[in-house]
Amino acid sequence: MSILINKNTKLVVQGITGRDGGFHASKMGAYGTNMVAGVSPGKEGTKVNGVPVFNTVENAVKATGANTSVIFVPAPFAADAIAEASEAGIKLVIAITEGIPTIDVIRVTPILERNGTKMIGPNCPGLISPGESMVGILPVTIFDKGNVGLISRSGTLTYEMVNQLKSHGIGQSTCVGIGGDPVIGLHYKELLTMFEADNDTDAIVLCGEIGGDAEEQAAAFIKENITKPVVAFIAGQSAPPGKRMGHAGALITSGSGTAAEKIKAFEAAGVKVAKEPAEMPVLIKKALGI
Amino acid sequence: MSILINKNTKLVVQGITGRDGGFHASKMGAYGTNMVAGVSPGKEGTKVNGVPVFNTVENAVKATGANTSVIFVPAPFAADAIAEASEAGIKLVIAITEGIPTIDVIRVTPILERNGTKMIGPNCPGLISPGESMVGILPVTIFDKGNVGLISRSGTLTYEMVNQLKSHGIGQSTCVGIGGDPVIGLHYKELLTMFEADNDTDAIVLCGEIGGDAEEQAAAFIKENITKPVVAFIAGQSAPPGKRMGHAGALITSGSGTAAEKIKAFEAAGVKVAKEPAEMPVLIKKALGI
Amino acid sequence: MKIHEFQGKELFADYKIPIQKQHVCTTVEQVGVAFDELTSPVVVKAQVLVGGRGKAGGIKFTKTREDAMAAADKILGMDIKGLTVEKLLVCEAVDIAKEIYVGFVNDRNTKSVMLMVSAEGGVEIEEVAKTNPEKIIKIPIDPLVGLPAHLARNVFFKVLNDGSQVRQAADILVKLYKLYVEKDCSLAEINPLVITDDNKVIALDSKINFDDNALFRHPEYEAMADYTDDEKLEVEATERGLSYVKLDGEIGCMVNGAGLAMATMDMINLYGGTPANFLDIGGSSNPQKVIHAMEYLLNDKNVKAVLINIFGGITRCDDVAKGLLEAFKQMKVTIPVVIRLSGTNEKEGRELLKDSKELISADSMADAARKVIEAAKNV
Amino acid sequence: MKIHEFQGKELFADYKIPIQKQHVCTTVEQVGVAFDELTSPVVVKAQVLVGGRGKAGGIKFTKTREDAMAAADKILGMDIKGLTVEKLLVCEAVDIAKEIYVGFVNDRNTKSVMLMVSAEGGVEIEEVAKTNPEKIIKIPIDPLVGLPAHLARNVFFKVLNDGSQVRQAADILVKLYKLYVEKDCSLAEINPLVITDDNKVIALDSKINFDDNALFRHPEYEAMADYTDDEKLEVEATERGLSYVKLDGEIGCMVNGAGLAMATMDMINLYGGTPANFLDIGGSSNPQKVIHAMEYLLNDKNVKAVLINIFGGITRCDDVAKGLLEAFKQMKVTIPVVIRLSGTNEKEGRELLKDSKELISADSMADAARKVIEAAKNV
Repeated sequence: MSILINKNTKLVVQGITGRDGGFHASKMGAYGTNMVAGVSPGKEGTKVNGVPVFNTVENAVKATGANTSVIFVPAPFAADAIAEASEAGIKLVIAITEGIPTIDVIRVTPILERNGTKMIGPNCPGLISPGESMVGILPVTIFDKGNVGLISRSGTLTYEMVNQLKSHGIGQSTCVGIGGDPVIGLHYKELLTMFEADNDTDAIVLCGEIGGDAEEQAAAFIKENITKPVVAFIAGQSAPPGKRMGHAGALITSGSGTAAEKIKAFEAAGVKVAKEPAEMPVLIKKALGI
Repeated sequence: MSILINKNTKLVVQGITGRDGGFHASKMGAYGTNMVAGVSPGKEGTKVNGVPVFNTVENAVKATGANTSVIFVPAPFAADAIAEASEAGIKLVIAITEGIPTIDVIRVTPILERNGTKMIGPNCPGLISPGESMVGILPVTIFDKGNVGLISRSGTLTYEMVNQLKSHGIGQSTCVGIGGDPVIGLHYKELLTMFEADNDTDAIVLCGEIGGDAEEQAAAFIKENITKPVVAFIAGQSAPPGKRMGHAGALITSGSGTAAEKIKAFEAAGVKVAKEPAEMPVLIKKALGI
Repeated sequence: MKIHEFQGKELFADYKIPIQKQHVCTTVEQVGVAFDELTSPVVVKAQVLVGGRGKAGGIKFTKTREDAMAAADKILGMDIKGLTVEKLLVCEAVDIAKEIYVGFVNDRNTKSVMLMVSAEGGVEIEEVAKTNPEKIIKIPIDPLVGLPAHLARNVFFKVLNDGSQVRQAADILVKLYKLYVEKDCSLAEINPLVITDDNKVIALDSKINFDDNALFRHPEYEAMADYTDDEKLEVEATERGLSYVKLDGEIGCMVNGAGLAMATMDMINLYGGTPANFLDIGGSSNPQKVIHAMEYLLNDKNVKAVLINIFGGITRCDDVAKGLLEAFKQMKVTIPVVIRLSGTNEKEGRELLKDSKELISADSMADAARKVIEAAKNV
Repeated sequence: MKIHEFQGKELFADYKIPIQKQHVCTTVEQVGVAFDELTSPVVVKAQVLVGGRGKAGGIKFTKTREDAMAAADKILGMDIKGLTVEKLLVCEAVDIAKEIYVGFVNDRNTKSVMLMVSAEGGVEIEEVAKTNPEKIIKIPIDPLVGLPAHLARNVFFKVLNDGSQVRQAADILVKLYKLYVEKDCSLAEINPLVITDDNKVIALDSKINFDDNALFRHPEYEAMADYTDDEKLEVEATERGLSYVKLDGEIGCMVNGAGLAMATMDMINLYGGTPANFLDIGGSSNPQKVIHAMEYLLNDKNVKAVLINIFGGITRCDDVAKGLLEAFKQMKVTIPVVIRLSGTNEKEGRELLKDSKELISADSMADAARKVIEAAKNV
């Protein structure tokens, strides 16, 4: 098992004829992700790397039964693409696109809700269930199948963490990059709940960063609801207030959203916090008793 | 029994301190309608004819348990007042106000739907369950308790019909003026279904008029779903096309929505159509076998 | 309220919907000047608030200045379905590769703004609706979500194949919806929306109606109104709280309530007369309204007799009676007036009018109809 | 992106939110002229993009022309939290009966625009949030429905009693929401929204931030920007596809990915160094970006050593290596540069750099941090 994506994932790539969409579609295909369709308005009837292209997600879903979509559409049009996927019956949307205006994401949220569509991202690297499926832009070679679930607001920091785990022989059930924007789809709580229910996950890595209070909420949620061991890491301890640190969501405002508060919240909830990436595999092994 | 309103109706009057609202509130009160509250922003704590006034529908509902609202708010603010009632938990809104922009009614419709609020009107005279409750601006003296349900797009035409019935000793279970606007709340279908289920209703009068195809749809619906006798009347047989006949909805456009089509549809569905108001009681008596 | 093609296109331009360069002319000379500023061939189009201009000869394609002026001379002053052409729209002709229809309308059944798109553009959509309804794609727009670009694309991919054309058309549709909602339309059509030979998508015509109920929040519409004489009367009546529609019969009617007013007209017809108008004095009890109403009836030269049918609800019969007495003081009434008063304060009303020689009393609608038709015959 | 109080109020005026008559001045003389055009007393307010002006002496009430000019003289050029005052806002003082707080912010948890209203107006809302959070009413706005007038009234009746005040305030709130959404704000506050002695409701201050992600659809914002020198560097970096934030430490960092960049800064701190900047070169593999990035690091006089930490995903290590080689050709590097390359095309990248004398190679983040701190000590 794994969460969200697996061998049954039927993926449609929105923006498949774009530079990024095309490149990463080939990477996903090479990994074995079940890519059934691409969408690019006006290109229906053509193929990209053997994947049939449709004018609309509606057509793609009708023709192929696609159930998952990944968005490589440029920021000005990305929220509309997300809505299109949701309205066409797609149940999981992974929005890679960076720089979508927050109000656009806010507006698309109730549409996702009423259609029962889950979203990962936007501004995320996607997710991988090693050995089964990868949706997004993750460098697949560093991931190994294993029993640790990972949730992260960051991309390359995730790779660093996974690399640290790999160096200790620890593989992953599913790794999810939830995205660095202020408003995103699935967040810690939902994913923690999924990992808690997943038989193949024995421990969870949570990589947070400054901005907002999602980590504090996750800490409280873990204390009440999660029985599997969780180890956290928080990036941005040395970030100054009032400055956006790359990610639109990584911003300490009015002195709240600091790394210190988040670490304190996790420790108060009994969640171990790694001081540096290299400490992560050590704490995970301890948590797993190996 | 009766439909929609009865002795359990707890009415809040929105716009109670206005000229029309105040006048008709006193009439409704005199008839015995259970008026529990009025709403007028800034007047909370005062009373109008003994009815306590609140700043908001929310406050009125909390304090009095009001479940029905009647709207006397001027057209520019009426749709907002309807939404306010719905969001405050009111389950039946009667919108008397004339001249509300159609797009405002369209916009408030999904809000009513998601809150499970029914609406009568706008641009309607309201409704009465004789002997129990009257909500609106109906001249109560002409109505008698009885076994005929009445649905009408018009106000004074309803009075004429009721007067005709009265002259033959026929009373009513409930009379509903559904309103003369293009887009309105409850329509023939919903009300026919309620009358069909109402034990105290033995026959139904349907007063339609030109514009739209609601009468045609009602005819088809009656044929399939309604077992009680229905007698119809259609106003506007002599109306020219392209001209709005008083009611915003009474408009023959591109040759559709004519009285002739509607009468034909009723007759094809086996529904008797009165040629003039005086024929209505005759046909009803025949239908009831009295 | 209807507006002219050129006014609709000015709105289109405000919303960045592509239109041709256009000149509005009221004289032949202006058309000559307009021709000089455009590239031939040029189209001269009658601006009248009624459909079927083309069939009536109100649209001409011209290749020379002389042709254009000749066309203008012919069309200006032309009568199209009872309306006189006073304005012309002059614009460059375009090479049309394809014509489609797009429109929005307030839809009663779905309680939404209905999007309509058809590959059958350039012909009367009502005809298509009757003969080939399946050729019109209808989609109710969620009023809270609005019209997202992907929905517009989905629709256009059903009638167009080219990606660029679809994107242009979708962009136009999204803007037209914005216009529709912001400007409180009850109808907004582009027929045809054309794809030109060089793959541009352009609005070649416009048909826009505003929701009369929303005029209060659009003071700018007053300047756009172009009413016929009859419509001016109707608008004036509306400002006085009356609903008035002039017809061409002989029996003037004054009724309270639109439904009852229509039923009264119908009954006059049923009993062999012809109604001269629809007139609803509305729900309030202002005697002044009765006076105004009486003026409309008496100013109509066709009116041979008047029927007043009042069923008092909010309207009080005694108020109507007072208004009538005042009206009779202010104006000379030389034709028969039949009155039927029922409902609220009926007794008081009848009492007030009992000495009035101008009035013939009736007991019911049917009685009133019979009496007024009889009276009209004897005038 | 932040804008000044006076700019926010100009937006308010565009949306018909009542503000005082205002003059923006950059010289003492202009303040004198402004005073003459206003009715005394007059307020002179420093325009700086930071909170706490009042406490810092940046707001003065004046009753005479001389006072006003003296106040202007004092405030112009004043340093407030590191920012120099270059502009003044001059407006009439109002008699305040009551001050409240209203604001909107993009809220992460409810995934909505959050409305905030508090009876505690005129004080720093962050203070209220910490000390008396129950005094702030928070309501998430349904993005599809927007902010209806009744909801605005419902909220204000919790902090105001008078119907007229509530109606005015609700009207302002509905307009502020419209502004918020149409202008893509991430924060919009009126603090205080005041009720004057004569029962008018006026926006006495404005605080508006725009969503940086939405700048592409608001070209008009560029003219409103007032960046500090450091911010100008950041904006320029953004245009070059980099995320750069200048700090005041000694170790320059170049990292791919925001999270890893923060983690790298943290590790420098953890190992006893001080980061000179946040610098994320992003996900693409353009060597030019590496050159630009290197320029920022070397132009910072505080930087004693550089740490390059790349974990190749989309970013290819060989592209980074090529960019570095090019950068070393174009500029003289006199300080130590430690590099850690992992991930996609790591081997090829290392191969390209193996002869580069400027570089110290590291095997891991920790190793790199240790080496760069050590190197910086020896500079």
